[in-house]
Amino acid sequence: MLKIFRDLLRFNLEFAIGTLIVSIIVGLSVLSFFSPYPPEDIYVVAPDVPPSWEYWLGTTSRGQDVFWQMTAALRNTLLFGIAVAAISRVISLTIGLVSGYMGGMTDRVLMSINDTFIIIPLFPILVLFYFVMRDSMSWALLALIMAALGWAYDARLIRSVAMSLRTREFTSQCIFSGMSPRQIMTREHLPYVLPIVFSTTLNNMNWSIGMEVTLSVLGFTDINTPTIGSMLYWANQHTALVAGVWWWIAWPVIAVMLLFIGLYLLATALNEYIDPRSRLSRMGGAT
Amino acid sequence: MTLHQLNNHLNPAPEALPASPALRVDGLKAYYQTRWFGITREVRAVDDITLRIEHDEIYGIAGESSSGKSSLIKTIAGAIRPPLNVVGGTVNFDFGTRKVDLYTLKPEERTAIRWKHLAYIMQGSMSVLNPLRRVRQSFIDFAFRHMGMPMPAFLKAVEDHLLRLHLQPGVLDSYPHELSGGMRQRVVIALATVCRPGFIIADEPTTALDVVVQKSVLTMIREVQREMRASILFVTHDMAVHANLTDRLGIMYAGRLVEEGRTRDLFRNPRHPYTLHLIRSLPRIGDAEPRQGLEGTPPNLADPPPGCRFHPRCPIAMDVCRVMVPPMQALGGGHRVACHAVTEGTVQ
Amino acid sequence: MKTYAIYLAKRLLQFVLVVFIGINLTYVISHATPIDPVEQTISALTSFGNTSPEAIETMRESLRELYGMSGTPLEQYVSFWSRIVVGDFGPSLSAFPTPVSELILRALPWTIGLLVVATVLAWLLGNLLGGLAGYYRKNRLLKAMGLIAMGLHPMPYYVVAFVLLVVFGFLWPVLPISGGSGIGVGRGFSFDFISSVLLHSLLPALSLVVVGLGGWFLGMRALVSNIVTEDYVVYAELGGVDRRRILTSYVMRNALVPQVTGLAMSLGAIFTGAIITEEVFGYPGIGSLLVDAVHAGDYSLVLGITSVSIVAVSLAVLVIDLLYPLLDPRVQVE
Amino acid sequence: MPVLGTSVLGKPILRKIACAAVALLLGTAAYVPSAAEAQDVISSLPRKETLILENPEGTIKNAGWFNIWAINAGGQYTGLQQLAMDTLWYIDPEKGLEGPIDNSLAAEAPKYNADFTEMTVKLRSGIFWSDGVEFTADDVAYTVETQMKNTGMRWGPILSLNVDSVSAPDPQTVVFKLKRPNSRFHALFTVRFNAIWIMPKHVFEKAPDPMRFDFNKPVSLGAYALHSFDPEGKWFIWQRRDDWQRTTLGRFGEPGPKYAVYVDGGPPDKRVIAQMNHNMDVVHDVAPEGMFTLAKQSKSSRGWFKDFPYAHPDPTLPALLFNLQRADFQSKDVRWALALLIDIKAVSMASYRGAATISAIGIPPTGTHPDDYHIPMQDWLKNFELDTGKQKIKPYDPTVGKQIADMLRPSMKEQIPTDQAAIDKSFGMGWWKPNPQAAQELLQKAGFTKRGSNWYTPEGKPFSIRVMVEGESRPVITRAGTMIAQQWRQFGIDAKTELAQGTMLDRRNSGDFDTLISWSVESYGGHPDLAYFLDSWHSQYVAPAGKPQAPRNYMRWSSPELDGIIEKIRGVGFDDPRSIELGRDYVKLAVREMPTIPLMAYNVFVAMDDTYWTGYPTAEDPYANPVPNWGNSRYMMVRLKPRGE
Repeated sequence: MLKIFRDLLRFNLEFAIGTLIVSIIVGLSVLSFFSPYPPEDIYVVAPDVPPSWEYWLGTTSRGQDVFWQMTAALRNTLLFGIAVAAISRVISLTIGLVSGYMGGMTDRVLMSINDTFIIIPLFPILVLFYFVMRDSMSWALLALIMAALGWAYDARLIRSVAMSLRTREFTSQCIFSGMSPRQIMTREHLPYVLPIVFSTTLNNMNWSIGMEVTLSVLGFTDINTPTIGSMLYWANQHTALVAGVWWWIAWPVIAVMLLFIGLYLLATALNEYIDPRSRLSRMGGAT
Repeated sequence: MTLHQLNNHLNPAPEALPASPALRVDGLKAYYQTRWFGITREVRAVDDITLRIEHDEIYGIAGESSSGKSSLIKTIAGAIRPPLNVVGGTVNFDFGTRKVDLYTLKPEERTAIRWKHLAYIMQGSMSVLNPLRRVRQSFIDFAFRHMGMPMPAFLKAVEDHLLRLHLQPGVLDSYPHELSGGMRQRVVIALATVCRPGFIIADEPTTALDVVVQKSVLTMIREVQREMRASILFVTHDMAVHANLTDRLGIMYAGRLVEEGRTRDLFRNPRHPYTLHLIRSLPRIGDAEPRQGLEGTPPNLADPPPGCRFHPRCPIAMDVCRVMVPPMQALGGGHRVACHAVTEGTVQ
Repeated sequence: MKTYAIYLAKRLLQFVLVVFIGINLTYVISHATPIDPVEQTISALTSFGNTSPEAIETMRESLRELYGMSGTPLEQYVSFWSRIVVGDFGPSLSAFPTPVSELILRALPWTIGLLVVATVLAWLLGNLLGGLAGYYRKNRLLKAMGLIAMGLHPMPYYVVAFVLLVVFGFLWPVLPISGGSGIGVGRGFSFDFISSVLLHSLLPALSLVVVGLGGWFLGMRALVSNIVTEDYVVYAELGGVDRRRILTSYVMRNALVPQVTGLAMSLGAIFTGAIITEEVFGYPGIGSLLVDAVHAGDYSLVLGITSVSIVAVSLAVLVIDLLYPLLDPRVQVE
Repeated sequence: MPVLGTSVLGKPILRKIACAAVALLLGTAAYVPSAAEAQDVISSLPRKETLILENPEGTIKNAGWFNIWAINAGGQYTGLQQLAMDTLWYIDPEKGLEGPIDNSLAAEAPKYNADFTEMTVKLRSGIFWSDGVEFTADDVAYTVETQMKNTGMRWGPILSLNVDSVSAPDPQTVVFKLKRPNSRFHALFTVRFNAIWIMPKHVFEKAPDPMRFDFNKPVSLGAYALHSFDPEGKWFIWQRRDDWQRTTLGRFGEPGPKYAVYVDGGPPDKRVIAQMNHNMDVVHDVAPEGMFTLAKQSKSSRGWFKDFPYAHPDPTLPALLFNLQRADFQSKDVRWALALLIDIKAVSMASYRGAATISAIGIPPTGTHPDDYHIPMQDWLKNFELDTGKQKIKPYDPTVGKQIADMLRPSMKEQIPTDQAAIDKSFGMGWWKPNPQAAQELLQKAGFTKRGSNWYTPEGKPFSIRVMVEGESRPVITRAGTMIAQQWRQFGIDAKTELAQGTMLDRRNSGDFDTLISWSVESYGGHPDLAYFLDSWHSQYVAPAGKPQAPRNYMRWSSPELDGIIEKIRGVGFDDPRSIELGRDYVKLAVREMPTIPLMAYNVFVAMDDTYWTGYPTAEDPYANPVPNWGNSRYMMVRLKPRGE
């Protein structure tokens, strides 16, 4: 595992850049634990100070230090993405493996549900959820809801792999040796789909963070918790853009863009690693 | 003995012919060159090959897998793409009406001779047809522009060609996945020969087929050759196929030609220890125990052994084999071999 | 033909199932909304105005009656389905006597005109360029495009839209930043109106295409660079088949098969996309109508819009499913 | 070495694509100059004759609906209520063109009989609908009768509650017979923000159902008629009537703008940008920062005040409303403690960047109110004593307004007035001085305890308060809530803001909140009468917990003492000086009980651009309310003049 990591780092430029970016972001979010100010509090420093020696990235119109605010925001945003990805992976793995392995009626019913989740308009449902949950709509709950809504694509992917695994000889062998479907799925099939799960995790994080940013900016989440989205929300509240407080918007946008690019590069590199065909074509050794 | 072989018998040996051969390969070198983050790797897949193929002749190339035979014929067919690059030597064809030096041709000229004069049956013919196109479309894509006739006439010609090869014209309306393996292979051969090219390169066309189908495909190739009097360069690792089909045979080992001669001569009197090994590994009826394999593995061509590349596995290797590359030596009757032992007369 | 009929029947069944589940899900969720349309109406009427508490009570009662909010939940559910199968969504509650269908029909052309066109445009452009980039791997221009696509593709749509808005609406104010057409421009088939609509759609469309393009570009490039190593492409090249023919009929055509499925899937995201686009650019359409309906607790309208979107998207997926065997003859019609 | 991957054939294709791309770019670029013009919104109207105003309703989803008497099917502030409607009287929150009260369709003030059961109104003659039909008393009677018949119509319930019968003895006289005495019945026909508008009988009587009639195209009684509108509800264009002299506004001269356009302004950023590009003459409201930006960067823009704090104070009083039906807020000691924990200076800074007009008492510090209430009550406030259980304190600090002015002066320089009267007018007078010690004592008196750094209720639960705010649509209020929650949190109370967004109205009405920043006090501004809001605070209207509460007693305060005051006001006339005395009694009661913590006037940052028009109402010339969705903003039209070349 470590060796793969080292090789990827050495030979895959995308992986290396992705790792660098994501480490910077993670590093920044870890810094949030050393913030001199409580991240929720306002008017702790002079407002509207442009980037300077004292305040590296400037201060907001709410009297918060953009740098420290951003570290907390990145931390919460990242945690959010990880939480959504983790929960939705469990769902999509279960549905995908069961559907692919069982086939028949089970498959059809599960895939109908699956397709429903792909087709229903997500955004209004999230907004409605916000209205129903209100104060209890903490980021943890939002993560849970997003996970419950965001597994369908990947479940389909995993299902297709599981379907092909079902026809392999080793599966029949397992059946003849008396393993239960659950055992076959968890012991035999799971390891095959894990690499896919890993690369979809990163893409799912991108998706969920993007959703979170959008929802927060429009004010449909708990805006007391600093996240990249809620930072932008407050900046818009203070018309920071036209008021010339560009640093309040620019830094979080740059940070989140970097995070997206970083995660995406990692996902692509991993995908390539998983699919040897594209790896070969990169090495120029195809055919 | 088939009529064809008899025919060969009556004709003079190739090197006696004054006219230019159908294919002349001289000192051909083609290496896989990879550069990856500053590390250059070179694999000498085709290393200094010289050979001639006459008109109206089936020339076979044999060798283990990864002996470079596939790379060689790809290079001859001009079907290489990076990282396999030609680093030296020439490939000259004589199609009767025109002579070409393959690697000095402009790409569009090369495109022009393809299929009209030079056809290629690729390894793994099962997947060489576009799965989303009907067979008829493939014939049009490949051959229409060479035939110089209007579409209805062209299609008629294709159907006639298929009929000649005992194929139903109905296959034209099929998608490749609707055809059986053997049928697909025959369609590919029909496709390769529809323009009646003077030179056909076939890379393991029968490998994936079962024995019965294999036999019928080989019969088909032979019939085509006889009818069109084309030259065929035929590659397979299966010595039995060579014995049945080819007129002359070249043996490759680790990117080099080690022995060449009339197929019959080679089977009767193999001079190179590697050839001997290949022939001995053919199963014969009545064998009591399994054939003995050769010890060791083919060499790593990125870092080939010095001297004769076969020496690490050669049962009769001598000191000279370890330092000096054995030169190709004519033994008469078109029989050539590159082995120090033969030169020094230690083997007969 | 018989197998295709079975395939068709199965797909149709699945379509009906998905639509049924989807509409029920939104029914449950939209009825769980804590926003009471009657209270919203009353508040809108009484804010700033002179009111008396007694009058409010009377009004509350008459509105409840008017909105048809009486009956048990089961009765309401049954009557909902009996109406919806004939395409009647009832009156909107927040725009009272106006039928939901009228509001939807008014907004739908904008959404379709902008989002569907932009999505398809992004798909076409992305696949074309991505295909070329996969085929001509050495081309500098296409390589640069690949880098740009890689940077843009993972961006959340909101961020891109916001940045475009800042750049073209504020820093270099050359494009209109809100509305679907200019103020005072009369409707009709006139140059003024059409050019105004086009101009207003430029920025939102650009944002959609920019975001959409990258994904298709990268996907197609990866697909094509795999396909060019396929035997049949190599063989066609060796066979001297016309290169344009190879590019179109061998490489692009074959790579498009999975991309078509992707297009069907991305149509599903259109309605979510519509909301954000319309919010950011103040563009008229079904998205802002939906947000408005959610805010007003107008569940008739919410249900109407989501039902239309569910049916439309499922239909798109169904059509593509049905066409799939034509697209890829290898597909076994189960 | 030529290889298969690239080929000569490929390049022309690429070149073609590149050429096409460049051509496309150039084409777009060529289009851009005209695009720049296109951003100057209006192409079809002469800009110099057009006034563009923001409609804060945003996009109207059912734009083709103009029946304002039906329930809320369409837009109201699209120019419809401002320019097309008219009714009997208007009352201005400021000075008015000729005094705050204008007899509009009525020729004179209402005449009541002795026991307030009959009201007679004389109407003006020579007023015409825009379709040429003359306005008469029949229209007024029809308006009342039609709505009484349909309780689903907007003013149906309130009219049927009050009116026994209405008659029009002659075309210029209307007589209302009331079901019960009501000294302020005429207020229903008096525009503060809006009022019962008069319906065109000759149009509506042809409609089969007045509730399902869209009234498109509307027939105006006002000086403007509908020109055109966007079916998507983003803009509405009104054109000055050729016969504007035959409308009630005609008395004041010709309205300046030939066209008035009400547009959806979009988010605050876009509104600021629009005005900077001179594409929006009157912006309804922006965030304080937006106003500062406009004041700084756009020479032609100004607010109500020429300098800081710019904003127009609406006669509306945002306050922190307690849900008095919740156990934690039953005790006035708790409410007072929470008030003493608020540092109003910080709240003013956080919400309005200091541009707020604070008020310690439950009356908006705007219009004529300071003269009637704030100034005369200063001494009483200064001497007001509060018993914390351990000590007696005088919590009022009369210098807070000055302190805010002093705090702002270093950054705002000469924009900050130094004159005490001016400071009082712009920043307000005094407020409660923060006093954590007293707050602690008060909480303990109410049975609350402090363990560690956290407060617990008498039941032993953590003292947790949610401050509900509306969110994006009211940024200033949202920020005030955030600051207050932070101040409480720093004291050891688990306080947090809650964004209600679209559920705000529901939750406010149904009492689903701990505390809320909103307004339960709205007044005339230009008239001292408080019945407008106070009458609804009578305990008879307080709903039981869980049931919806009618406006405006959202905190559900029931007090027998207050009921007494309200009943006394009902018995005195609208212009009776005794009602001011009773109003002061209400103020004193509210200070003692603290049912809401009054904060400040609702300051609206109306931004006006004089690039095309001059003569806007301002603090120096307060002839009308500039806030463009108020019904009485129509008076602005007659004073606006095109800027001379």
